[in-house]
Amino acid sequence: MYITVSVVILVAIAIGLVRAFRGPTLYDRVMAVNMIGTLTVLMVAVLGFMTGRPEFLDIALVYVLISFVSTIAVLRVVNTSNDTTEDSKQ
Amino acid sequence: MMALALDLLSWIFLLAGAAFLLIGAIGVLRFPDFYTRLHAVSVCDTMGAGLVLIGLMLQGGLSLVTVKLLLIFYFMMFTCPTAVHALAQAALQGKLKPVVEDRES
Amino acid sequence: MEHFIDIVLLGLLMITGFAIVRLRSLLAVTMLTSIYSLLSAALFVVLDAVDVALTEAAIGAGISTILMLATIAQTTDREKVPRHTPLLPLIVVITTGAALIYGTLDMPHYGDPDAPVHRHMAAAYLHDTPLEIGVPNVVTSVLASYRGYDTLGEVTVIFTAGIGVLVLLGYHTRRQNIQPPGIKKIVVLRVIAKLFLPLILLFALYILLHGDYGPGGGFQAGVIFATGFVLYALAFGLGNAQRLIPQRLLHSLAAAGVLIYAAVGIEVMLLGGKFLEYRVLADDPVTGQHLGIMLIELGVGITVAAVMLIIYFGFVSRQSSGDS
Amino acid sequence: MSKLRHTLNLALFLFATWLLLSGHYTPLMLALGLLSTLLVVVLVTRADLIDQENQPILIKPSVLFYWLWLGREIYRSNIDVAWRILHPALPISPNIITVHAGQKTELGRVTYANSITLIPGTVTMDVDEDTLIVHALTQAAATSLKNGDINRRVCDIEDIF
Repeated sequence: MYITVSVVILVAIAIGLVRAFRGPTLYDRVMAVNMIGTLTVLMVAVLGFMTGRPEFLDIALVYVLISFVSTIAVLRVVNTSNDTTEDSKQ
Repeated sequence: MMALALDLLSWIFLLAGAAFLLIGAIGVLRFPDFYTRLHAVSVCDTMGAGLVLIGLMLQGGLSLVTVKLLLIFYFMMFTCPTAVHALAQAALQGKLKPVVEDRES
Repeated sequence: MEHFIDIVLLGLLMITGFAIVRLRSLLAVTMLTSIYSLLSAALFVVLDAVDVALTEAAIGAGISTILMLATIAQTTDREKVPRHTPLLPLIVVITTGAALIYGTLDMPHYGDPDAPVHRHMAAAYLHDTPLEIGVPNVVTSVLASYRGYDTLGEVTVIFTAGIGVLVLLGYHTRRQNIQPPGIKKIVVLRVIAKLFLPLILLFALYILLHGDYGPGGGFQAGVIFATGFVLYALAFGLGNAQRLIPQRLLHSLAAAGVLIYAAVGIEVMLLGGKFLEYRVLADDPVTGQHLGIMLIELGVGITVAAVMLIIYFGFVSRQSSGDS
Repeated sequence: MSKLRHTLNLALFLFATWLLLSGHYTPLMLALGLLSTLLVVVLVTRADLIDQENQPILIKPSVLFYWLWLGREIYRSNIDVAWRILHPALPISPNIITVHAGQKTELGRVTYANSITLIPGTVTMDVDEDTLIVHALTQAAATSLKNGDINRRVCDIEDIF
């Protein structure tokens, strides 16, 4: 059963990857990273239960905090560099 | 008997959560512009994550594991909207024009 | 069934790798690198390498993304299109790859219980750790005690990297202005950062001190600690962050961590043991090991946190002074 | 005086978090936990971040009621948005509205803004003093937000922050 949930999460991650590749704007990619971050947190938590090792939850906690800070950091940098809709020109 | 019911309930939560995660991901793929996609991310962050975590809490029972899951849940309810808001704000300042329609469904 | 997850994750990693090669916008590439880190961390979790997964989460998805972006902000965000033909590099890469794959043919299969490493090294570590060190997390005992020299070397490498960045980027002691423009606009971030800064710092200390029991230790804790201050700098401005932790203090802390580590080794020698042989630190060898590991983890944590912040401040303060 | 109380509150909250995280209650670990709490409190005080806003606001009963109410709202709008995502015709009508935030404190306004973002179908795009710019997925979501139900409820719990 945990397997089913992890496989669904993997599918969702794959869909998120498609959005990250396609763009079209940089913000879409940051959004995809953010979503994949959430999905990874859940994946790690589910895997921890699947293998019966609850200390995995520490990793999930770290992910929540770290991925938040890096999303914020990305946005601050992106808005100081002016070329934000990079790929629409290609 | 009680344990079985609890188990069943937790599986329902887990599967429903997984379904919402998938729906959110599909929304991120389908929606037409960046701002509308943010709503799909919200679906993932709130309902998907919430239900999966509640399902796991039911499995964990009354233990420190459940407390940690609660902490993850609590953190997510603060960080996820902040990140989504920061994304929208950054895109707005970056002069990304939202698609606005007046067509009522 | 776990193999299935392995394979899917590896496949996703490969696709991400190809996309990174194809894209020319460096900001987009950084985003994909971050996804790559998240995926590989999930893979490490599946493989039961919890400590590595934690490191990958803290460093790959967190601080290195931030540092790469800081670099891009100062240089350019477009990759130069190479003018030479890619044929020669391609041949070199394919030959090397083929040689490496040929090399793996002689190695034991994945998960083979008869592989030499499982029969000798791993067995010895697993058997001896409870007797000699008394720490539930074997990874910590291996890193901090059995291979303490290695770890000392790694900390020195990080320290050297910090010094290298200081030398290259110059020695900025000029104060940034305390109130950056546009601070009114980020009220949400400011309030949430205020709520989370204490929690992130506490969590870093928890990871540092519980390395004996679960995943964690000095490296990860140092990075998480530094991330907390990065959040503070993002929400309240660089000037405030540098007021909170002055540059001079950071420089001393970076050195202090390495010194603590080495001092433990020398103290042990003065007590009659060999370098980094912690068991003589206390009357009971197991307590001695425990104490030694805790002290050197503390040293590692201090150095890593300080160096990460030195690098971050180095990059970002240069950027904002270039703007004015 | 009240600053001291806030500091003590924060320290208690942090130490409780440590105990819940740790799970190892040996004297050594407890002592280290106290030391860590102390270090964090010193750092946070140095950063001048101690005020009523980093109190553990979750524990008070009326806040808990607000969370439950918000949870129900989140559940409802999730069903709605999920239905729209799966609908072949994609029945959405995105629009942007501005709403007034009636809260007096920054924390109240941020609670309001984040509650709006948490509910799928509405995302706070910008907070400018007491005006919020909100992106709504549908006209219906925009209308229900304009009714000001959330605004009123956040104002109600704001008094006890």
